[in-house]
Amino acid sequence: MNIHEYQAKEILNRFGVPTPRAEVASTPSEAKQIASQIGGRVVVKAQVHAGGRGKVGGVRLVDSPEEAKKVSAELIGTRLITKQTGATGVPVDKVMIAETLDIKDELYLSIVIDGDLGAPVVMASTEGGMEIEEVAEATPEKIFRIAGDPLIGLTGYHARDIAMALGVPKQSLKSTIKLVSDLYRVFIENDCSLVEINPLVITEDDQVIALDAKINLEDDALFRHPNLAKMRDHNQQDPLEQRADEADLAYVKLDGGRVGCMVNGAGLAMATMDITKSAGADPANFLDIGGSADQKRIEEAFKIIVDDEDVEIILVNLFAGIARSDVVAQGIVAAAKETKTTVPMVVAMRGTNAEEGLEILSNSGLDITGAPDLAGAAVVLQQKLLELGGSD
Amino acid sequence: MNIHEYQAKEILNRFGVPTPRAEVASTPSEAKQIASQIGGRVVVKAQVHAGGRGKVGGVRLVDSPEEAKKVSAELIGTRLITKQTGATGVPVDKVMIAETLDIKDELYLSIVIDGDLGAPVVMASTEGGMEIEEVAEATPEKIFRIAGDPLIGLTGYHARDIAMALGVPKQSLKSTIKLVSDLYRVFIENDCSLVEINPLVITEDDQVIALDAKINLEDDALFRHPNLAKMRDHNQQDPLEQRADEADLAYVKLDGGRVGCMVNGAGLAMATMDITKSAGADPANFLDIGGSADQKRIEEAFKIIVDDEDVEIILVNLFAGIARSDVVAQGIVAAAKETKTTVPMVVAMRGTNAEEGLEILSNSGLDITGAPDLAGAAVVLQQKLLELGGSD
Amino acid sequence: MAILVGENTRLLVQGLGRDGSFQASRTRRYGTNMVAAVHPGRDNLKFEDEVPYFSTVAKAVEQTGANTGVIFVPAPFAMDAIIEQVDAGIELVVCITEGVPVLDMVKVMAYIKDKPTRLIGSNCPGVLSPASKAKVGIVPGNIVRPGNVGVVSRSGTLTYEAIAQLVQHDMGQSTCVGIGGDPVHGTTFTDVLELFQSDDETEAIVLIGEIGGIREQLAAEYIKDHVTKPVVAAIAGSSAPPGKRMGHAGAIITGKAALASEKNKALEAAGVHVVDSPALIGAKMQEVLH
Amino acid sequence: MAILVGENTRLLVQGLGRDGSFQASRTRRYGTNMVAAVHPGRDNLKFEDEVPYFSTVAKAVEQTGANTGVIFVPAPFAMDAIIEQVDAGIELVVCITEGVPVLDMVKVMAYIKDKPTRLIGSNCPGVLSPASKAKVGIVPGNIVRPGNVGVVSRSGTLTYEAIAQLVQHDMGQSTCVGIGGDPVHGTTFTDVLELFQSDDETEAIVLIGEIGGIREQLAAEYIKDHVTKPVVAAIAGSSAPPGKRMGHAGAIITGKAALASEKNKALEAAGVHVVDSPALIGAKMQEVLH
Repeated sequence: MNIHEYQAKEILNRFGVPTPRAEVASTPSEAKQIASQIGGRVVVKAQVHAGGRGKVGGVRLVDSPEEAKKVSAELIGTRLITKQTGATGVPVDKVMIAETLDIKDELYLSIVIDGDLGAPVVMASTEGGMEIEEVAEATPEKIFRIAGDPLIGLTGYHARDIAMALGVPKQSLKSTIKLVSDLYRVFIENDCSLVEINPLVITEDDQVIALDAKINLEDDALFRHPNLAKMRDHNQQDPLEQRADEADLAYVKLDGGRVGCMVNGAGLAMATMDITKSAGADPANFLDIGGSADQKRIEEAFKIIVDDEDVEIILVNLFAGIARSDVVAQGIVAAAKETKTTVPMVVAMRGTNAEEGLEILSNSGLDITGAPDLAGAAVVLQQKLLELGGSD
Repeated sequence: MNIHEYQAKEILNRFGVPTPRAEVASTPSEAKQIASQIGGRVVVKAQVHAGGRGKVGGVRLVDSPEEAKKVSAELIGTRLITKQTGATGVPVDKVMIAETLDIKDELYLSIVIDGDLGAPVVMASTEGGMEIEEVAEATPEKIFRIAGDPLIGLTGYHARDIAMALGVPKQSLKSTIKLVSDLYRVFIENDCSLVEINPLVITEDDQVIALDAKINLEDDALFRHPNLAKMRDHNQQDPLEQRADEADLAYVKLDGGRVGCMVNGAGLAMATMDITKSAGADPANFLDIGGSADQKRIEEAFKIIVDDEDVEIILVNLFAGIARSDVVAQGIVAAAKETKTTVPMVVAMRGTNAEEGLEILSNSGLDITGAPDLAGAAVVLQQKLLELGGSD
Repeated sequence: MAILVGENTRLLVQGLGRDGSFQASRTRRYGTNMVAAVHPGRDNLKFEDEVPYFSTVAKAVEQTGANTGVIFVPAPFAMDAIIEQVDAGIELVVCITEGVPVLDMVKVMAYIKDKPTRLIGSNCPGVLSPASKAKVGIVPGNIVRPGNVGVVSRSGTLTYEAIAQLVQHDMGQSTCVGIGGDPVHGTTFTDVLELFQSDDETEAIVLIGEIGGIREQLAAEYIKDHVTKPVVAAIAGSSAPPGKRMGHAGAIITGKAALASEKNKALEAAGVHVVDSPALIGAKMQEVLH
Repeated sequence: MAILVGENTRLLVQGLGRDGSFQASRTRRYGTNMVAAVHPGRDNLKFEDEVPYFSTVAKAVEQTGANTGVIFVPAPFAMDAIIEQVDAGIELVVCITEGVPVLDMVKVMAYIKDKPTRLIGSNCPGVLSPASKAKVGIVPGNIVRPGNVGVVSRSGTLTYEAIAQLVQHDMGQSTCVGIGGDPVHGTTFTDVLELFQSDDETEAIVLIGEIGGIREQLAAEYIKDHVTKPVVAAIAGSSAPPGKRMGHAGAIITGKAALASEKNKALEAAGVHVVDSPALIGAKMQEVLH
């Protein structure tokens, strides 16, 4: 789960990690008031769940409370389109007004799970302000990595090693060590999947401060953090993804595709996207209806696909292990009738009650073309795409 | 560090462990007010750092707020002498006024460190209300023990095993499991040396509640719990032990002894107590002045011994490794002069600068008898005791 | 012989809620020797009138000699169930449960590091050896066929897909192993490859990977150095966008190594027969073996 | 040969504050080969103009080949120092620091369980082998004498006491080991007994226990089954009251087994020469050996 910068900084502060003085505003006049409280030059930062906001005017320096109000008015209520958002962008409902600092150095610090090591890994780099993937590509030797220990946590000497790798000045060493340790506790005690401070700055007076902050929370662990779960901002989600979330469906909207995919199993769903691509079209979504989906969830899954305006054709691919094909078919028919959709469907059904399922679909009056298996589905899809005309 | 029952219950509540409705009162009229708020029959419990208070009138059932006031007036401001206190007892500064419960069953639950296993161990017994040492002696099979794991903590299945061993009714199983898990977190997250719930009660309506609670905090870990460190109640300590605490000396006042012991090293201090006993007298205290004691601390150590009215003779036993004998001797002389003590001393000094130390003492005009070593000290002490006359 | 499960499997099923009971039933119908059911509060009862229930795994193992355990308990309790089975001395623990918090799996892996138990999962379909009718997990028993191809996959449905294609091309399976889609999981590709390599019944291996992590690359290294049997591999997710979690917690492109193309490259360099799409596994295996 | 420390000891001292520096100086004067000093912020400096300082243990080990470490850092940082030394591959770690939180020691013990490092302490005087002039810790070098009695004790000053009595009765020491007074500690009586039993230089053993725990009983069991050399033992604290901590965190009578009398009984039953008071160790050892 993504959360906003201001929420991430709330969590950081709770664990003792310093951030610039700041408050969040929902209206331009609030923004003005906060700016005058902070005083001097401030920065106005659009609160959106997307990186790259700086490059599209989402982060702006202003010299007066009046200007803070003006800039906030320009941001609040609009949608920000960054390289990480779809073409529709994400809404700016709030801005953060933060003090500006005299910065001596910009560093990078993050924590993620390394699945292969089976442990959280702290990544530190002197190349603050750059995207870590770019640093990893260009100068991998500038990234310092240390894994925490499941029993001990991040040991003090490792925190010290990290602080030294960051090359902080001697007078900032102690506070950097503390910050690294505190950040590790943020990661562990909140079940994060990502904590990223980019940049971590050293100010002219040698303070160490998290200038920006990104925290992703692990969805699977939200059950033990009810207060964090409340931080979810549905407005930042694609409306279809939001509906999928509510129906407990694993769904990802993909930009620019026209083939809706409805599959059981994450692996098969990816494979279905892959064969769609090989058939000459882009998938409009990833969708795993799961193993034991009941008819209601299947109906909602189908409706989410149909409600996606990009979808011109639907590829249903089912290998029913736990799920029953006939139940899935009934769900599709019910949802198709309710939505009065006329979108053509290519359907491959195997496993439990596959024949019954296919029969239900065939007898439904919907535009159904059967396919024998995964390879066959690719062939049939290609034919249907040719019939539809056009290509991506 | 010992804390009061009401403080222990504050901690328990913070971790979700239920305790009876209660508040603490410093005056009889406060007690009356609390009793009338709670309503009905309440229990008035003297808040002292000592077990066995129930047997000496420190826990009293009352039927009305008026009676609560009366009983509180009888308790507050007095000293309670239990089998766990010395003859002077401990002061009652506060009483707890708590609701009474309809109790179906009384159980026992505690957590301590098992040094030999190197892990915290949960002990559970169906014999609630009894002292666990007595249960261990009489019916050891009724004590169920499970160690926590340093990495995992107390696993859920272990908490379930404990709840089942306690034989709680089916409808209380889930809340008991939760209570056991929460109690384990209390132990770990507060660096306790003891958490003891005796009794843990099952009420008539199947609630599981910590009726009494005792928590000891580990002194060595208090540095990471500044808020808990503030819970220390100096009034409950023996005044001499309190002075030793402040001077960072390891000191234990022993009831009924007349030989003051001043030693460096915990092992040697115990051995010195042992030879005192073998010489026919009881030690008045355990005292370890530590390795690198400076003269100020030595002076305070000596004054604490001299200020103990039970002390008739002092046995100084020093094997100076880090410590310097001459510094210790100077400290003794300075403190003896300041206190104008005439108590005779038996002194064994070995190790660093032992001869210089002994010379300083011999030339001080104090009543000093030298002894060559540990065995010799016993012989000399015995002679001196005969001279003093009397025996324990 | 097959690997991991077989005629000596004495199965304990933990967590017999709706799904667990359904799967336990199918497991028994398939012919697996299920000896114990563990679920709180059902002592003295029997699952399907035959398999005794126990409240604790320790008691179940003591009284039934169960040596293999499968876990269907809800995600918040999965770590505890794994540890309970490990502590009870179960040799093979298969955790089907999806959605186990990753930090729980981090702890589990640290806990079992020096223990003799082997863990498969979490979030996996489990293991099935057709010849000995031993099914530990949720792989459908009606789609498999005894034979000599070992199947190992991060995905459940792609395991079924591979099985179906093999059967369609007239090839059976020695053992099918779903290692699961979580980023931190017990038994890895490499572990299973090692087992297949030394298994007499296995002549060839199907490996199905997906985007995320570097386990496929590690598998490729292992194959290069240690595996002499032919391996056919497919990687799902070549069309997935970066940074988005594709259902499985582990299926996310976080860096270059996580890309399907990088994995394909590594496997090809190790002499593996890599197919462009999981749809071509059966055909490729037939070509390789005949 | 002695045990634990000797001519091959290459000592690293961590934590050179006031006490650490004082002890390091005495250690060097005694003749021990101190090769590295670890203290933050002193890179490129030298301790006593000769021993290089390092900021990290890993660097110190890499550049000096240190194989033995002694820790004098303050208690809140002791766990970290132990783990840093373990991670750097130090073979013998001696933690002198007193007042380490017991839950830190619980973690440390779990951490080193499967690691090759041996830990002595925390809260111990350390190890000294007179013949090879190897001193790792704070046992005073001027009271020992080379010889054939091994000394092991939970108490620092009682270690010195035993040494002094042995010297007074004309007996020297092979190695003196203070295992420390904390309830959770690394090397135990049993571990040291095992080493002394197989050490050619050791002819007899002095064991000094105290109230608290059951380690003396475990030692007695071990002696009964494995130790053929004569053992003289004393337990301090027979006059201590129950429930009160006697200085050492571990020296507290919490139950019957923690009593001095119970420990004496167990040792006597194992054929140990138990003396009533630590004051009688020297005389008893002389009697036993002559």
